[in-house]
Amino acid sequence: MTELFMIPRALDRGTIVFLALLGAVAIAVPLLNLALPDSSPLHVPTYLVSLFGKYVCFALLALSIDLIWGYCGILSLGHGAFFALGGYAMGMYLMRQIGGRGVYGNPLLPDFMVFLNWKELPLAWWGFSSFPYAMLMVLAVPGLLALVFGWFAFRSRVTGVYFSIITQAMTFALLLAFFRNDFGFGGNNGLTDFKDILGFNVQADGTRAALFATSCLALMLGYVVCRILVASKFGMVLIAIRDAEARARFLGYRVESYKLAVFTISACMAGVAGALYVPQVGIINPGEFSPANSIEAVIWVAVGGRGTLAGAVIGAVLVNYAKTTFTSGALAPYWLFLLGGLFVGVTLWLPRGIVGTIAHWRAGRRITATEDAPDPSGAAVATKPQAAE
Amino acid sequence: QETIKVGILHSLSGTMAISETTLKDVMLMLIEEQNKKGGLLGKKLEAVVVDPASNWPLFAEKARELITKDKVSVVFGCWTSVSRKSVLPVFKELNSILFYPVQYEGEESERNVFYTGAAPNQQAIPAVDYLMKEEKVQRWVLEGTDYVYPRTTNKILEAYLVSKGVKPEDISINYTPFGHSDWQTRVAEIKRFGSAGKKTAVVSTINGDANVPFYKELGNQGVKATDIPVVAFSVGEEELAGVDTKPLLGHLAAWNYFQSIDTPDNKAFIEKWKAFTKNPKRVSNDPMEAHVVGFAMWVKAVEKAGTTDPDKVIDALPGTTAPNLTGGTSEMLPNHHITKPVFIGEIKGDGQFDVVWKTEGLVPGEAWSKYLDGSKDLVADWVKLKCGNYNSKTQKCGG
Amino acid sequence: MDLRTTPALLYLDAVSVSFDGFKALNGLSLTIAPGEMRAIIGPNGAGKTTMMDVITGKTRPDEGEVLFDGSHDLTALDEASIAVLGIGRKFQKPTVFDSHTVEDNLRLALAGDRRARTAVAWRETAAARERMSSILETIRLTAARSRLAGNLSHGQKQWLEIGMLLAQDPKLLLVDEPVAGMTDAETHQTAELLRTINVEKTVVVVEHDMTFVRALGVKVTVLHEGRVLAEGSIDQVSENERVVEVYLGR
Amino acid sequence: MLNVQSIDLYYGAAQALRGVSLQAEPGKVTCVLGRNGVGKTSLLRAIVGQHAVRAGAIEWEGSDIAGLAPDRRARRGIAYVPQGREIFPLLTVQENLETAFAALPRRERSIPPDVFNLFPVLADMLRRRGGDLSGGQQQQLAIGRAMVMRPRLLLLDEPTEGIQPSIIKDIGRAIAYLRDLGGIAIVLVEQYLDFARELGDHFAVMDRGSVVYAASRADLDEGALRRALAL
Amino acid sequence: MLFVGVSAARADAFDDTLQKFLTDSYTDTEAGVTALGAGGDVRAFAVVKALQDGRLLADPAARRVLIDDGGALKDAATGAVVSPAPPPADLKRVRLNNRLRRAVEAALGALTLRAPDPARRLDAAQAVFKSRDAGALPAVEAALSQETDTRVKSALAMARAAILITSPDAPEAARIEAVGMLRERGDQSALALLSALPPGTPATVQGAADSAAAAIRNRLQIWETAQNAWYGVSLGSVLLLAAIGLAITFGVMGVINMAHGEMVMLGAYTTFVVQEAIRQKAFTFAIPGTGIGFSLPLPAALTLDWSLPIAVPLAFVVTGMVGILIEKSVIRFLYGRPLETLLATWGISLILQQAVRTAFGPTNKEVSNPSWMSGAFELGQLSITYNRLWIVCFSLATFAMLLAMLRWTRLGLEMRAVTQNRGMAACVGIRTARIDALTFGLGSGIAGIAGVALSQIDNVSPNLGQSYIIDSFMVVVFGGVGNLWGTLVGAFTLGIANKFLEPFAGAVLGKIAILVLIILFIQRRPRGLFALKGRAVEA
Ligand SMILES: Nc1ncnc2c1ncn2[C@@H]1O[C@H](COP(=O)(O)OP(=O)(O)OP(=O)(O)O)[C@@H](O)[C@H]1O
Ligand SMILES: Nc1ncnc2c1ncn2[C@@H]1O[C@H](COP(=O)(O)OP(=O)(O)OP(=O)(O)O)[C@@H](O)[C@H]1O
Ligand SMILES: NC(N)=O
Ligand SMILES: [Mg+2]
Ligand SMILES: [Mg+2]
Repeated sequence: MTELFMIPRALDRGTIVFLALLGAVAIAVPLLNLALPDSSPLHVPTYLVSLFGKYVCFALLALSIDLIWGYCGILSLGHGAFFALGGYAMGMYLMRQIGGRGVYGNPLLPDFMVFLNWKELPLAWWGFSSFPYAMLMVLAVPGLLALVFGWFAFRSRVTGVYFSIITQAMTFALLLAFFRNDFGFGGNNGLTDFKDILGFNVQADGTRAALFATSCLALMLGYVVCRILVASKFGMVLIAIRDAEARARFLGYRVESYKLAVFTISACMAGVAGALYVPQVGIINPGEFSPANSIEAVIWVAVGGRGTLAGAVIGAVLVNYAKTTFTSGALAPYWLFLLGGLFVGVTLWLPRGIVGTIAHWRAGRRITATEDAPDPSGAAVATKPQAAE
Repeated sequence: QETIKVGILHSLSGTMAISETTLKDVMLMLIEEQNKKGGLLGKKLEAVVVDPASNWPLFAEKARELITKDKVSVVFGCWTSVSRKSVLPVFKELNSILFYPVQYEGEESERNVFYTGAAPNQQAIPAVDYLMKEEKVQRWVLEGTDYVYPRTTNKILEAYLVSKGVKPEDISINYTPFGHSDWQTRVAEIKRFGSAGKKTAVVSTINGDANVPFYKELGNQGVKATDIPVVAFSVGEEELAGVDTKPLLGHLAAWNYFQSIDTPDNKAFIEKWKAFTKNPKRVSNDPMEAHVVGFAMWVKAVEKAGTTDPDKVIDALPGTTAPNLTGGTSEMLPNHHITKPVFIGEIKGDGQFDVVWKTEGLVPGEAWSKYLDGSKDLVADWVKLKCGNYNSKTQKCGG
Repeated sequence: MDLRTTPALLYLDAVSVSFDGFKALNGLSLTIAPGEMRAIIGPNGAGKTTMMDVITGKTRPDEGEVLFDGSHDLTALDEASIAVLGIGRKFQKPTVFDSHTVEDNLRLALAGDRRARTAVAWRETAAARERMSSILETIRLTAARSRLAGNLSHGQKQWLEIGMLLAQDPKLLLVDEPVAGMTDAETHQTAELLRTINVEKTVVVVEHDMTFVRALGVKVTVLHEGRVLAEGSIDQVSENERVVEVYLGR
Repeated sequence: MLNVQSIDLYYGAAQALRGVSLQAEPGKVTCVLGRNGVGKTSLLRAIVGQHAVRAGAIEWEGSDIAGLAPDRRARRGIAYVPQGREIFPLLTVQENLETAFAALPRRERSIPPDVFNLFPVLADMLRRRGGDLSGGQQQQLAIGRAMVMRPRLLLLDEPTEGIQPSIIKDIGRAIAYLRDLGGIAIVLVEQYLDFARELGDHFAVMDRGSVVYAASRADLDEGALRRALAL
Repeated sequence: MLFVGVSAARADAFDDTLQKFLTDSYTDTEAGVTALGAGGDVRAFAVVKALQDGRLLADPAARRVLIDDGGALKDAATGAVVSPAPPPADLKRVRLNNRLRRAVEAALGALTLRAPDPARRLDAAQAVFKSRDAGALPAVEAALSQETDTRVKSALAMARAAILITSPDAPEAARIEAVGMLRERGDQSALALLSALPPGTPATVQGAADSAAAAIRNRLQIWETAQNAWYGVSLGSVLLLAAIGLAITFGVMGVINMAHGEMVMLGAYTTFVVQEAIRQKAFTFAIPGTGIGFSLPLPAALTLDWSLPIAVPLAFVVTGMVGILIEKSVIRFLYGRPLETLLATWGISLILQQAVRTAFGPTNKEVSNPSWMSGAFELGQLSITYNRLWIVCFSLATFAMLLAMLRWTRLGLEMRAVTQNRGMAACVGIRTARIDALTFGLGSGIAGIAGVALSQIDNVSPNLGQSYIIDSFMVVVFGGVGNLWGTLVGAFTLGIANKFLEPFAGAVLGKIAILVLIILFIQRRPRGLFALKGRAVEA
């Protein structure tokens, strides 16, 4: 009780276990990929390293969504936009690294600018040859957009589905804008055919392993940040806002500041996820802005269990793993049935998502309410009756 | 028993499934047929189908999976340019082979990719030539979906038209988003643009879903081919299956293949195709033929090389010939594009095309457009120069 | 207490609020002196809750003036600022944070820094903990301290809300129907509690329970149709013909 | 005749009612008293079917209705005035009243004039949305809605909460009136003891999920009652 | 037969002309058509008409041209049925291209200027107006002098003006008079004529033409505003149709229904099935790949014109049933948990899409417009297409019916009660489970009939629904959730705004602008255009 609101509380046993597991994966996968020969049964092929790296990036995106949706009740249907913007910032850096090795051999301009007859580098591209600047932009662009967008929306008290829909409008508008070649970011084809990152060949096994480990590290960091936030009084206020926004105001909490803060942090996390995603999948294009992508990311969180940080991570990995498996082999023509069935099944039989249901089930046995398993719908959580004590 | 695996990378779900599923089916048919003939190098072919679900990063992931996990010898796949761009680095890195069957904007020649669809000079330019000569068109609306293929094609066409003396004010370029479905304003605008007293035509690079509502609106607003003809580069038999074509009589499409072309090869192919899909109404189209030609070339090249080793097959492919379904013989060029006949067809009432013009002989595909500043000096030659972007001015490979 | 010499803590002048043409408040004027406890009664729909909505910033008046502590114009402030100024409120329909425990509900209400910036590093003091325990005793929810507030019964939520109001430690307490759903004994305890609070704070209570109002023994204002109908001691207003007619009944 | 026989009710793992029994007969008012959180509302919810009981029987007019859905119970003449009013916020007052037609055969679908006689304010506000009414007005609406159902069993959960004194008197009169019609069994949950004592024919005091004291008006022991309440 | 002997010279000329159809060269064919049109031979009409219809066959071996007259082959020169008929392999259809089609129209026009039927004469006059074929001038003038029908007469005069204004040898006064007539006409084709006078036109004529063209342009500009407004209304009606079902399932019930678009799609496929059945004159049902199925003959009298009146109720029933099924199997477990419905309905939408793809194939299906929904009519300079007009009417009618249903029927009242407070609704005796299923079924059914309408203007493919779902949510939310009027006004506002932006911003930027406007608008009114207000909403 005395240590209630301190970092140690954020790093509870579940968190430590979770972080340890992630850390182990971060080390083991690259190791098994680089150190073992192809023939070894334990060898992890490079394509799996990239694939897992992609999952980890999606997990970070899911985590960022869970932070605002699960804890503050803000349902963003446009979070893919922040992910994509972070991705574009990284993509622009990678494009500039190509230098004169593009098909037209233009040392300054990326290929798509050459064949569209552009003569000079657009302003937005300036500085992206510098890695630190690009990394700054990875955080700043999504963060700034979230800040401005959130400032307007939260101040005007746009809530619920209205907020969800305008975030969707935002990502849709960005999708259309980025589609345009005139916009200067490669149109529909986006940015691709990357060569180096920080001087290392993006396609080399070592680079891939390093990118994977970095993604894991980012996810761990993101997880710790989320834990610290939700375990502090800040997190309590978020939940209070989720349950009864007006009541929180009457208690003197400036709801919009809290929302804005958490929304911006979440957008930055999504941006980082996008930035790590791009070199691993090798392309960033406007498709990432598509509203369906954002909805899908929300779905991962719901599958894993909203309001449980580990759930977001597990949901993202699980759904994407299912997608990878289902889209190959004999199942390929039917994979939408399986995936759709999975979503319906989870809602019906695991109403709190996978982790949420487990947590709830365990909480029921431990009797007291757990911090990590708030009941999103506000429905009854099993507790021992007062009267019986 | 050991098999030779052939990867098929076409979307079976999502927005592109509408076009790409057919190509998967064609590949399955070709492979089955080859196996009936005894396979290749004494082994059976085995198709490995994956679904990249119209999701571009997923294309890259699936390509990687096909090559490393399934160890396919060759991949037939992609439709949109972005999906091709997405998988390019993968094919280069893992040194495998991709056959790309769709007409595209050009400006590319990669060692690992073989382009069996049309380059702009095999579709767009001849179509415009036809309209200028046959229909005396002087005023042009370049109407496209907002993405790279239309943008680039229109850039090339614009330069070409201007070089032919068309005045800039007689060219109107417009783009609409993917899936644009309300064409009222655009069709009215086309009518307006066409009322300046000069013969006007529309060059349409509208892609995919947007075509059906576009043609429906044309039909309803009574834009007749005799007044303002529309020539399209992305509308084939498959797309027309969704529209009642009676009001569209006479509008045009430019392709390297039409189902209606009357040759024995084509007849036989269509029959096989209908039998294979157990659907007597199934149509055939240009990208399908591109796969037919590409597959035949690959088979020949493997036989010639005696192995499926990518390096050997890549070297064996240029110069390989295969009969196309329209009576000619296509050849794989050193720039990894092929020679193709070009046909202009007019839409008939039954959803088929009536060929009204065709090129003399076959047109070789050009990777780099003469009409773009950035590429006019580039040459692709993987046989002698071993380079996809040799700059004839600076005499250097690499642009 | 003399209004002319003491500047009012809360000052409403000619406040009107209308909803789609219906005047819920119709030129309401009211003055509450510092340290005062005022009971407000009046028929259902008289505008009592609406008045509280206006004071706490939930509803913007169409016209009229609302001043707090002499200088703060409440009509220009938002809910959070008004709360920070020191106006606390208990709602007619109990509203608590359902997925927080009883204890956390109080913790959130406890006076202190409300800024988002500092919330991450916020630590609970021993004093605060003690205060919480004493409030839990007062509202008799000590045994329920770690239950989720959403699972409380109606009356328990009422108590929790009162507890939150206490924890907030405001200068002015607006209490909307605190004893609805309480037993007679509890009603008495509540009256007792409010009197204790009133030693330091200013209190405005809305209630329909006449026994309770009588027990408070303070000046009573009767609202009717959005304006003041009568004012005075409970005995005075009970004898007012109009009050009997529209409110008390015969 | 309502006969509740030793029912148990749980919220998840938490038991809210333990072996509660209660009777109510037509023309009589049965009062249920008790402090906050002892299970009064839970008892009524069990009777109307909003929450399933885990053990015990609820007999109404001779058959066990414990397994029936709430709407079927409503159509058997059980009406409920819930704590917190639960009116339909976006329906007008008139529409709120008309929802109760669902429990009636088609030809009986009219609003009895009694409703407006007892609560004239409802007649004035027929077109206003229910949710816009003041707390007390909503309470009146909730009682009116139950009356539209012409119930044979009327369950009232703290109907005086938040009501102005004159209307409490009206409600008292309304309950008395309904009782005196003779065909309606009334269960009244109350905290307001004076009100309950005036109307009640039978009394049951609950504590911690059980009935701890029960008596009829004739043999009511005021002291015992107060003691049970203060428990 | 009779006229063969009349004039050998003429017959020869006619025969010579016919020879031009044997060469399979567009240029020759065109020369032939033009000659036939100018020659005025009585037999010419049948030949040109046959050419237009694709019934003109060349028999190069016998050097003759044949007309396919419903199976019987007649010699074009003599009109006699040829027997024995030559083997089909020897015959070649005379081919057409656009240039030829224009020539054919012009020739037909010239040949039918004096047809007995006034409608045909009118068509002919209009064809001549379009072709401005100077060769037709004498025929036009002859026809004009004898014409009695006023409409035909003015069309002929217009045709004459069109010829005169472009012919350099016409007297200046006549040409200026022609300019005046075209100025009167004031439409785009007049503008086209006026702005493209041949080089060497006298300055006076040119000046008159320029000022007339400017005047027409000004007038058209005003009409353009009206035209844009109409386009906006018609786009709005499409948005309304797409959104209206969602206004029920999402707006009224609070289910975040991501499968809404798929209901629209199912409605469109129902239309396809109906049309296919009419085309096949039998309704055939088969489970793909199983061989299980049946076929049900339809009355042969059904034409495609009936397809929509049949499809609308059918689509309502089909999608309504699917909706009820979904409600009963999934949604009903999710009440009170609106966000979970997002997850479940997203899954359902994936399943439905793939199910349709499996059952009908991935490609577009042809759904044609019934004749009463084809074409356009002119209202001043406004061109209004029938399909859009019907869709506007249909969407408004659907809206009105739905509104009336919710407002004034018992079912509507119970629906609203249940969605506002399910538990209490049960306690007043409402069969909530039934009402829930019916409400979701109603919303789905309405989406289905929207699909019938949308099949008339858009793709019928498995992706159809996806393209409307975002727009639908925007409309409902922009209008204000839970308010049907808001959906109506929202749909038309967005439609009209879009259509006024599109001409100058372009479709892409226009769409971006609309999205940004929605975002900004929601800041001003955080609960939509027709926000429900007051404490009733917070309760
Ligand atoms: N948003 C609204 N729209 C329409 N009428 C409203 C609205 N809000 C309040 N009213 C009306 O304003 C009047 C005053 O309501 P208010 O809640 O202030 O009364 P009250 O004095 O608190 O009543 P009670 O004692 O029953 O709680 C009522 O008649 C109510 O119907
Ligand atoms: N939805 C619920 N979930 C879990 N526990 C509940 C729920 N509703 C009530 N309880 C608990 O069940 C017990 C009985 O509650 P009930 O509402 O029946 O009490 P009550 O006698 O009506 O109290 P009050 O006078 O305050 O209305 C209480 O301890 C309460 O906390
Ligand atoms: N290559 C194309 N058509 O996208
Ligand atoms: Mg009130
Ligand atoms: Mg209760």
